[in-house]
Amino acid sequence: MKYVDEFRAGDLAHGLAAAIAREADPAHTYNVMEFCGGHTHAIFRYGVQDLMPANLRFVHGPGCPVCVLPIGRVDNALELACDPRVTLCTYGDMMRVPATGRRSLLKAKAEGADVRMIYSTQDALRIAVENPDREVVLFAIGFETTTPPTAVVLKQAAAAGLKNFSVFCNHVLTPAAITHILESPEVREIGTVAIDGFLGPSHVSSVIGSQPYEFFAQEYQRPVVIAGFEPLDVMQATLMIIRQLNGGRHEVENQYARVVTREGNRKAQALVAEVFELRSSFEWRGLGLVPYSALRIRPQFAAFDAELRFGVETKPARDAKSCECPSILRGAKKPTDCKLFGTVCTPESPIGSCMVSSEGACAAYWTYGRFRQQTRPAARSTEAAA
Amino acid sequence: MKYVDEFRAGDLAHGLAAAIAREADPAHTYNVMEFCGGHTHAIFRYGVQDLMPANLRFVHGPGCPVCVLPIGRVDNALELACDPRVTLCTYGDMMRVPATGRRSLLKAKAEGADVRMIYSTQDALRIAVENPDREVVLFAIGFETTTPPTAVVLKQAAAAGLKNFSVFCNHVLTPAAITHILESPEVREIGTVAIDGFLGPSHVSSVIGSQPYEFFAQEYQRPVVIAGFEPLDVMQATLMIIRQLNGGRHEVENQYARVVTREGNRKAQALVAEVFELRSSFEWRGLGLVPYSALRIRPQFAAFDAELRFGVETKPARDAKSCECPSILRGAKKPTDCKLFGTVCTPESPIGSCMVSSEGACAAYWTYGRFRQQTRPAARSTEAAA
Amino acid sequence: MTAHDARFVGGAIPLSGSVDMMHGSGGRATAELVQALFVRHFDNPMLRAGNDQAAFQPPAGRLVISTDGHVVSPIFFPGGDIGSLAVHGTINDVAMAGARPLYLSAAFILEQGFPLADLERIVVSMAAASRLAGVPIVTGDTKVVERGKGDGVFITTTGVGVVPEGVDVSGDKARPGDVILLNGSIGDHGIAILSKRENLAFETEIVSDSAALHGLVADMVAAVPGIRVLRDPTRGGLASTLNEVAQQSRVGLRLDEAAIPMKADVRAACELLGLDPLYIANEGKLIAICAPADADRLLAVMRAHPLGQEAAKIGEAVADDLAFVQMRTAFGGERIVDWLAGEQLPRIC
Amino acid sequence: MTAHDARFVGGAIPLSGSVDMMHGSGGRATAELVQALFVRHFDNPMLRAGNDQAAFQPPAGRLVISTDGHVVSPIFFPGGDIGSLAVHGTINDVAMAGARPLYLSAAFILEQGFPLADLERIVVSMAAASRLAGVPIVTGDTKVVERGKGDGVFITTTGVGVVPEGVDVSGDKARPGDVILLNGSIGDHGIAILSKRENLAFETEIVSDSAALHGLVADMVAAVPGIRVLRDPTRGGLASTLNEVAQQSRVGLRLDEAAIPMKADVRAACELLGLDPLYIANEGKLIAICAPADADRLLAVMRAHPLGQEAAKIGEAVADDLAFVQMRTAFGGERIVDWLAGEQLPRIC
Amino acid sequence: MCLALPAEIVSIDETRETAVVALGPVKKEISIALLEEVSVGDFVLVHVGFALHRLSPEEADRTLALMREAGENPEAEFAEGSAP
Amino acid sequence: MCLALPAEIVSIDETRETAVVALGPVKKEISIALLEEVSVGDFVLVHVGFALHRLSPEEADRTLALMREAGENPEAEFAEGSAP
Ligand code: SF4
Ligand code: SF4
Ligand SMILES: [Mg+2]
Ligand SMILES: [Mg+2]
Ligand SMILES: [Mg+2]
Ligand SMILES: [Mg+2]
Ligand SMILES: [Mg+2]
Ligand SMILES: [Mg+2]
Ligand SMILES: [Mg+2]
Ligand SMILES: [Mg+2]
Ligand SMILES: [Mg+2]
Ligand SMILES: [Mg+2]
Repeated sequence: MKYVDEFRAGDLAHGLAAAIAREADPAHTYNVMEFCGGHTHAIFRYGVQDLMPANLRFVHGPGCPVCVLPIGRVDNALELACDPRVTLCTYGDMMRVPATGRRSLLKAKAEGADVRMIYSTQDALRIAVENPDREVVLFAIGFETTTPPTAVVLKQAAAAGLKNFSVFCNHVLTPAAITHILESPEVREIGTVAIDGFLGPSHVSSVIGSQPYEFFAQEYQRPVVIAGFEPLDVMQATLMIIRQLNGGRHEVENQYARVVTREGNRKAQALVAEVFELRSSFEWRGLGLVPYSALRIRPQFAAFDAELRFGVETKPARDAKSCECPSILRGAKKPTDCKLFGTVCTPESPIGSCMVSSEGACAAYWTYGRFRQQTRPAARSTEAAA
Repeated sequence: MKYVDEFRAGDLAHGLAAAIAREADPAHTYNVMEFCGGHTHAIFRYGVQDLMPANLRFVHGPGCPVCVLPIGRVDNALELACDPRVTLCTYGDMMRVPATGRRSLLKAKAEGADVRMIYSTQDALRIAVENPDREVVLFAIGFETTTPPTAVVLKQAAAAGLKNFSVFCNHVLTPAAITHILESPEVREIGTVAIDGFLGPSHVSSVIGSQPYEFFAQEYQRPVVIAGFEPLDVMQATLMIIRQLNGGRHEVENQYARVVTREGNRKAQALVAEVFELRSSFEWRGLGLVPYSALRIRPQFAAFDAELRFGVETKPARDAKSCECPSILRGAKKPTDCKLFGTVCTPESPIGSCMVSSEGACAAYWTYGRFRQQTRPAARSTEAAA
Repeated sequence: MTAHDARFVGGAIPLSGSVDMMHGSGGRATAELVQALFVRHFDNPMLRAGNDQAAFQPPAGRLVISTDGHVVSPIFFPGGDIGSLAVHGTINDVAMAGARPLYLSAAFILEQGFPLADLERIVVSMAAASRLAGVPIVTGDTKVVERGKGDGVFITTTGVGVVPEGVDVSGDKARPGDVILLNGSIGDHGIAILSKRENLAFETEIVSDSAALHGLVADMVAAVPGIRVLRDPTRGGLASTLNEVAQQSRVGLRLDEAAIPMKADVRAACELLGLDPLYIANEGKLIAICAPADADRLLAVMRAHPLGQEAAKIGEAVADDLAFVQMRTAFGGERIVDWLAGEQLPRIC
Repeated sequence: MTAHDARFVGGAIPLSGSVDMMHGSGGRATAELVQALFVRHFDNPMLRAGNDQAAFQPPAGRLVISTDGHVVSPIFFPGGDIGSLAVHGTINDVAMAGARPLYLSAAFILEQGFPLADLERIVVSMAAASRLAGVPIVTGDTKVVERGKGDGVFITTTGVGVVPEGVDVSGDKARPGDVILLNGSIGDHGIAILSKRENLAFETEIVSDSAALHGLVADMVAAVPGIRVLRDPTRGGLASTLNEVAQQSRVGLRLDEAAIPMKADVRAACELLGLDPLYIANEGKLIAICAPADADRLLAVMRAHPLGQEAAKIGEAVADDLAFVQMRTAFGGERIVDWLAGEQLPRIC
Repeated sequence: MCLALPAEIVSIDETRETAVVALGPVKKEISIALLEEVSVGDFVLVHVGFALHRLSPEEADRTLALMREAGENPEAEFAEGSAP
Repeated sequence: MCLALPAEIVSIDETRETAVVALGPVKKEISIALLEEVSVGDFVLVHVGFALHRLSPEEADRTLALMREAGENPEAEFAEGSAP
């Protein structure tokens, strides 16, 4: 596959690994947070960590759109799904996300709720057109990548005058969350979090561009390198962060220049601005309330807003007490530090947000990376060393 | 079972058979029509014909409520069943009745229509109460026995102010049909039909009493004996007809005195009169249009009339051309005279009305009685002789 | 493994709640379900081996194999459940060759959302039935279908058995003059099921006759190795089973209605619903056809067995090219006893 | 019989239209369906005998029995259908004991309303697969469930086979140092199925690899009777199958990602849907584990067979108390290859 | 047509206008909305879950007697009482 | 997050704002409603059935070149062009 396979080539990996090993200062520890689950996934699936020196540690951030949705909103989606009039459409990833009482959309479906897995927002629209007697609700989630497709379908529904289609909007914004990680009061409670640099979102940035990170890099004096999701992208961007840190710089750099520009996709941005407006605050699972970090449907499209149509009220709902996700998402703890990891909390039956999607830190750790320390006593990886 | 087993006792049967054999005049043929399928069924299931002399022949009448419903009305029921809003409730017997194009409610159900088999009209009401979002239609069929239960449930629905319940009324009246058999112009086309006497309806008469047959017996000079549905009842009533014929009488007699009175069930009659009114004419499958032979829902209960609620229009629909039911129902032909019998037309896949229910003449003949002539060459039965 | 290791190998997936698509995915959830339910309750070395098949050294003799899917509704009924039924049904089909059943396989098709507690109850019941019969369930399979594409649980069992030397039972062996024997009252299973159907609900003390008949059969073939036909009149009832045999053997069969054992409850329920008990399903009954000379001995052996105490001679085979089943009614007349036509629906007329 | 008689015995029930409850009633409609479809197409003496079981004289040797329920959706897919799959699936599970499959049984659970034409197409396909494989379907069963309580058709097949003298294959026999072989590319079946699912539809030339592997296995056990493990990586994919074997044998397994054959279409489709090909189902693949000394000979035999032309060594067994499956990635790193967790859903992240 | 059976009333629920009837050992709840009055111990004719009419034990006995008579005494006529 | 892949446009339906893309040998229909303009032969980033952005072949080549360089020449700095 062109523009895919080239960026997974093992031979180039060895060159990059050698460069990183050479350039990483043995006197320092490099804590690099990959914000995106896409990076987390690549690191574990391809074994990138094995190619890193012991003093380079990846901190797995909150960047999985499924994991960050707070329990209260998943509860809302469940309520909608259990309304006998409603056909709830959502992406496959959302099906297993645990809500209050370990319920999930998959379980609701098993109990008879009409929940449909869609591949694209267009599928939801088609289902609404084909089932005029059903209230079709798109349970819309995700970052800046999935938001424009939701905007498109909302405009199409409005143009067609569809009466039985609405959107339960849960789109969130990544720059606000990245900022929040270094700024929130919770960080102080958890303890000192040493994050030296950030791998910036790749596909999100294809829409919003690299510009939105510039304020952050300056304000918090941390390098941000927009990085592709292929393993060589991650390695090259890591090298770029090391070089910035070694050189005392804190800039926004763009490793993923083949897709990301400074300004992003203007047409998509305009569509989003037309249909959505900022929420003053929104809860992120594991992070708590984050100001100006989410979108809601504008009044012009109120007829298609499921929150209004069905009087959705989000009640506060707590995550499991022993779940260490908040600390893990900020880099203060590792998945194996959690008492529930692998016993009560597994991908088949997740407790916390980090175990939900294959991009969550706990899930990736479980699926691809656990127990290197036991099967490979030679401590090359930071997990083994920790 | 008390009041059942006594009337199936083989020893009494032999006495009655001997009496009939003695009293039946060898110089005469006795053609006795049992109007009711219940009698037909008893005759075949218990082998009553085997106990009769060769010159006594049972002519199987049209008295099966399922068989007499014209195709057009079954088509209507199918249309209702296929309306996605509708849950159609009906008795098990109706499920297999063939409509135009050999469709049936059973097939519609197989294709996804919401058709429910009920045991009692009360079940239909309960389904309506439990499913307020469904249009529950009771496909009501039958003679004077099933009509009062429909009346009860209509009054209950009205009292409860049920908004989602209605009745598709197809109740028919037996005296009109009996009269019609001897009077209709079709009889002339078919040829001379020699019916010497009638076994009168048993359970129908428990509701309407024996009085309604008196005019008929006088007008057409034929004996009518109301007979129970147990085999001994049939035999005793047959003996009573022979005696009337031998004595030149043509009266209404009541063999089924343990249940039937001259006036019937006044409370049930009043309920029926309150809820239903006469139709000026109604089609009977196999008989054609019969004047004043059916009921419709009175205007006071129009809100519960499915014909009005769903704008039901009954279109003329033809039975299969080669089906001999019209002649069989009038005693002019036997089931084996039909070219389709047993080849194209079987109980699994009936063509005409007489093959539909196990009480239809063709079905009873097929299931219990066919081919005695082949396995028992000694011609004791009239079929063999014919 | 240390406690610490176990934690990394993966905690048990909770076996509470209901069947999930993941239980049929072939992944860890499937493996855990199989271990926690099937291997645990059916418990035998072949199943514990964990292979996709069971291996065994067969005894000498001809083998038989038989399979049946079980789809009963309701799943739990008076006198049994789909699990015990699935064990008995296939044991009986194997036994109807005169064979001794050796092993069973069980394939489950589960509907998403089916309560795991109900599944466990069924598995426990199967395990008990299999143990009591001495026929272990040695291999199996589990699939899960989406809600609305199944009906709780379907169980297909397959059995293998071995036929004793000198026994040759088959539906085509009935000869004119042969005697038809039945081991007890008809219709119990079907009426027990119907009594629990919504809408039809009526009160009766009838329980299903569901039972494994191989012990009875073993006694019968030991006493009369030349027994000609054995068959269990399950769905379609006595009437359909006899029609099958009549056609296979090209003989007529004549029944004596008065001789057919039937419980008062079954008769009454059939009258109430307009059903004919000859077409009602049985799950612990068999018909045997043997030479006239063997009939009394066979009847005595049947009556000596707990499952044949009410055994009776119910008719005989006659020469008839058309292979009709006919019956002398208790009333004194004669009638054909046809195949079940369509399905039996409760009727009003 | 004269033509006149035939008319009284009952005309054929039309086999047009769709499955009706009466086809499962056990009455004449069931008998006719069985004759007109199953007996006619599967056509063999044991089935024609019309008994509720098949009897046969087994060859000498240990026997194996295996069963699988088949619930695939869509029922017809590129490269096969539920019928051929049901034949191949059970033949393969029997063959994975190193055995020669002898006979199959087939139990159908049909949904009311399923087109009879589709059923016939499936039966014809099963018959062809069974004939080509030389493994006849000798007994069966048919049940019908109400609409909304099934999914068109489910088929449970059970197979019996005989293990050649000296062969002893089992999932618990892998030893550290043993070599893992695979007979061809992974994921073809699962991707062919997914490509036809509504919503996911994509264009690919991939067809299911559904095939009967007993011929290949016969060659393999003839060349290397001491072969330790055979298993077909069906649902759950290569990853789940290897985890099963690792746990049974209490060894670690190490794969070499670059050595695992995979078609470009499968790779691309998996990328598109966010799926991992290691977890995608196969229906014509097997893994074999053998002693290192036997590996080259076994590989050569596999490559000489039409169903093993792309056979490859894909890894080895290692000592590991935790019985992990691990993989050296094509990229150069290492990862655990876990059981499939939950079920694989197409994902956006 | 009109499958109906005599069954004995074993209990009555006046408010719901229902009764439990026994048909041999089998019991079933039916509606008695169509009957003027009915008592435990009465036999009623049950059709589609409704009692249609009471059964007269005296008439039943009389009918059986007549049947027996007909068999025994070929020339016996039916009693006048059985005419409608 | 945000699973997305570069795929080549093989045909365009202007009226429906859709295109068929090829990912290796696999083809799929997607929406191009989010792109200003796009031509057959372009590579686009596909996410949940939508094209999010065009891919620049030149930048891809440049990135690969830099990767190769880093491995070969330990001291090579990244070209200015790759900064945002
Ligand atoms: S293992 Fe589960 S409970 Fe523990 S931190 Fe991770 S997600 Fe939370
Ligand atoms: S056999 Fe069928 S077609 Fe012929 S008269 Fe009877 S019902 Fe009509
Ligand atoms: Mg069987
Ligand atoms: Mg059976
Ligand atoms: Mg059987
Ligand atoms: Mg299996
Ligand atoms: Mg269901
Ligand atoms: Mg198997
Ligand atoms: Mg298998
Ligand atoms: Mg297998
Ligand atoms: Mg069977
Ligand atoms: Mg379905």
